[in-house]
Amino acid sequence: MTDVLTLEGLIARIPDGAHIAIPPDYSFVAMAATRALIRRKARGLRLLGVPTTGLQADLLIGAGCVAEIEAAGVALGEAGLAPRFSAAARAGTITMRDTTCPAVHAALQAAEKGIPFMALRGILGSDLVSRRGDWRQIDNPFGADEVATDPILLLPAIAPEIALFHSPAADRDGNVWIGRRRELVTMAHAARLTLVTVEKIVEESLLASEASAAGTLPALYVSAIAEAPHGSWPLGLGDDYAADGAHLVAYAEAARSDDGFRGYLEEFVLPHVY
Amino acid sequence: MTDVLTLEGLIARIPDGAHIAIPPDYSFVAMAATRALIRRKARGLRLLGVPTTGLQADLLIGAGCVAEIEAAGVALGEAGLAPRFSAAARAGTITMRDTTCPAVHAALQAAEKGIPFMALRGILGSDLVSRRGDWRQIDNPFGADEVATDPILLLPAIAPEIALFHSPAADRDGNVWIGRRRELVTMAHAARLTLVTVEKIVEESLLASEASAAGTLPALYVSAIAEAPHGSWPLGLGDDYAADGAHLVAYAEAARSDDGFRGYLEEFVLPHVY
Amino acid sequence: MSIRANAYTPAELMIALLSREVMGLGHVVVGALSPLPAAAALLAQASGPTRATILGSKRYNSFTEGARELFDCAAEGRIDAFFLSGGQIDGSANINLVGIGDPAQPKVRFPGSFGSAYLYFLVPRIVLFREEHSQRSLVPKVDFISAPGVSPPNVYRRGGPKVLVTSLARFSFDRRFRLESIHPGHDLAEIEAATGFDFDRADPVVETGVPTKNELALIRGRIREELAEAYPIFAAGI
Amino acid sequence: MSIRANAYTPAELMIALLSREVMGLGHVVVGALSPLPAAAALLAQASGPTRATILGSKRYNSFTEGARELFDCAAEGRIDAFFLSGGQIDGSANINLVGIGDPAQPKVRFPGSFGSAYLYFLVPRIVLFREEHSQRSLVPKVDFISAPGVSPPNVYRRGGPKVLVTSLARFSFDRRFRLESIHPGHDLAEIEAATGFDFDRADPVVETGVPTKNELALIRGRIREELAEAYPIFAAGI
Repeated sequence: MTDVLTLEGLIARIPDGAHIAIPPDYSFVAMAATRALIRRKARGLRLLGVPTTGLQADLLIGAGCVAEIEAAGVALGEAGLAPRFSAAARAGTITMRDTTCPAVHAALQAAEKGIPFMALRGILGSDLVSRRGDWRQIDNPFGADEVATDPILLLPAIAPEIALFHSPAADRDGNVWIGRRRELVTMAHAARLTLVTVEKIVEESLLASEASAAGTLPALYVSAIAEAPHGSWPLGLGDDYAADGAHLVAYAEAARSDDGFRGYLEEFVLPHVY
Repeated sequence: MTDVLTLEGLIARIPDGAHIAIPPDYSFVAMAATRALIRRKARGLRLLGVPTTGLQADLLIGAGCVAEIEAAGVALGEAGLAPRFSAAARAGTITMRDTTCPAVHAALQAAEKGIPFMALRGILGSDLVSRRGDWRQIDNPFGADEVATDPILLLPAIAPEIALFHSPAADRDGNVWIGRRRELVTMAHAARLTLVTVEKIVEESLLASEASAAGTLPALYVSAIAEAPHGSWPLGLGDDYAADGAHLVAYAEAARSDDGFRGYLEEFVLPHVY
Repeated sequence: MSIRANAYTPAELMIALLSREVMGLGHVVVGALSPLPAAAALLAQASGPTRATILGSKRYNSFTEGARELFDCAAEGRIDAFFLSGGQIDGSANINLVGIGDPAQPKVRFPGSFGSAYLYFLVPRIVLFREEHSQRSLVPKVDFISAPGVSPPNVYRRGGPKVLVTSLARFSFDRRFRLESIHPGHDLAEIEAATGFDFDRADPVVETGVPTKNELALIRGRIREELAEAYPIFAAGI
Repeated sequence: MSIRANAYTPAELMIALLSREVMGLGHVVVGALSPLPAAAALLAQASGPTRATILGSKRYNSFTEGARELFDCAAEGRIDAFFLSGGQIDGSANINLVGIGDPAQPKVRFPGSFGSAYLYFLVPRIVLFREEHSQRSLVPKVDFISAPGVSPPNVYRRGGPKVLVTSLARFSFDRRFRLESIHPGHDLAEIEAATGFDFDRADPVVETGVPTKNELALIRGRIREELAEAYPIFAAGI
């Protein structure tokens, strides 16, 4: 059964130190939940960008909530570099586990399938391999050539404790609309707990027709939902609303300095009006 | 670019001996195309049930179109055993490659990801392993225990030449509605050529809204489409129509004997009215 | 036969007994071509907190990732029980869904192994069922192992067969079958004669509890209606 | 400066040059945070049979399987060209998207490797681009190899870097960079001084063809409009 909670009730399910999978900035990011996490002074979070992240991670890092981050990229899109991430990386105050996009997807798919690893082509010769240490190279057992080796990388499965995202709608049963953002399905399948904030809770079941079922994550995988209208702001949400570009540019400017970032938090995060 | 063809034009793209992936009987089966294949006397087909098959394979086997079949199961649903399949298996006139459902899915996903193999839990100790010969057992390189081995099966990727199915609708660009039957997406991604018959071709792009895009296979993967109204009959098609249960029971009865099957072909397949 | 034994059909007895095997569990899944277990799972769902997923149904199947989701779902530990049967079942709970004789040219060909070779390992509670209780169906050794009943200790295995229900009796399984109860109207001698494999006996072997009035009312009413969507022919025959 | 050199902006030159690198190909894909290549791919699409897929766009992106589809699509051989850049690029076409100095505590931190470590191997034609042509961006050896330019012969590799376009020049790549053409208004001495790695010279090194009237008209009209959906800030600045 999927629980229907308040935003704060949902956030209370995320303990300090939790390993949390989050979607990229262009897609279904739970920003209202992120602000609530900062207000409740979450600490030691380990973030997994699926496969990248941006504003969400930058805010959490700047507010001191993050111990570690694994992502293929951290940036603010057209607004440029992620200033708090860059500062923390330079200062060494967070552990950055660099990866590459398809490796994140493959590792989550391995968890989804309950297998210990997934093979992936490419990547060999990248310093990512030596920096990580948890990826293994083997000789492809199905290699055609009897003489030459066929090296291939194996990536261990990643099963996050929590998948956290925002969606345009859920129904009362806890079925959640994800449209064509199917990395959210993989995240939820791979994660132990899936927490979703939504623009609104609708009365008709999303599984009632084949048409709406096609874009729906079933409640079977959804631990709890909470309403959070405009909950992806200042990022965009599918067909519902576009990103607030001016706000993002202003954030990128403010967050260049510690003081500027603190001012941003005081104006837009701590008052609990957004 | 996706070609828009007649049913016969589409079928002409399937050469004798082709390796064809087909969906299970409950979902999006191209039955009109199957009858057209029989009319054009296709020979030596190698069928892959994704992961099972039924009436479609039974008809093709009975009509002498099939050399080999790989599937986790072949049956007519509530109508019982697949008589022509059973007879051909007993007579040894087709090669049956027995498998198990998740192995078919995993092998297609491996092809989709361009990796040579996918690991899968379970299965060890099944006679399927020794009968096939193309599956390999390795010791899990990520096994936690230094002493005990952790045997796991590796399945080689399966990249079919052709994926063939039927759908409620495509648009003029060749985008095809698949709803929540996402094994069709995996089939199309893994296959070299994807051929789809559809109930109708619609004017509005299926990618025009996020809602319809969620259940759509993009034209990028679709080689050709052809209109074939009621093209899954006597099987069912999603929300569009249910299976013709009485017809299936009558088929199962008729196909018990060579004569009965020939009579069925003469009445329902060769005249090209269905 | 007693009046009590006349008060239900063999199918109703199987449905009631199978439903008790999964009663109260969180998520019970039923594969294709399985009308009896489908009815049993719907009965469990109607009687408690159980979620029943019926393959072949649109109404009782919330999967939206296509045919592979069932298997991934099992691997993720999100399925508590599944039903399996076999053309042959042997004393080690090996099941044969492939055929009799040489698999390359079998004397009898069954439909195939479906997901058994996987789910037998991944789902904690596998409920075996076989209406036909005979030397032909319950054999000393299967001709083909679609899925093995037991595995060596180093093989990753999170589940397996826990029980076998036939038209005559109920067995538990822990490396060997053990006769737990005999259905009303049958006796031990009949079961011994009809079973091709050795089995242990519980002490005591009891009489199987017959379907209750409540179970029968549900089966004949709500369950029959719910079942008709995926199994119209079977539901019409209840 | 000549009138000709004044007739287009540096961004317009880059867009035109990058579009020529993918002109006529079947499927050209542009990753996130890449407005110049996005404009170039749209220009190629407007000028021929090319399908442009722009990540971050809804209109020019038909993927429906989520963020992983791009990578699977490349692995299936369905992508003909992709654009990549690097905070640093060295003479072996290694690219660095991670940072300057010790990666555990870098002096400068870049956003990250994104899909480069994969797509560099799987897409037949990788077009490298770097507006800043300096000793800082084009280095003898990158501090971190996000993706290697070349691989040993036994490593599975279906593609890689074929060309590098900067604000000064165009290089081809086949295990080493070779200077092919110099953009109008620049000369070999300037390029030698600004390039941190050794490179070969074509014989002859020619002058880069400037954007045509037709290219400029498309960039300033249709492409600018098409680009505004995914890159509103950049499109406004064209």
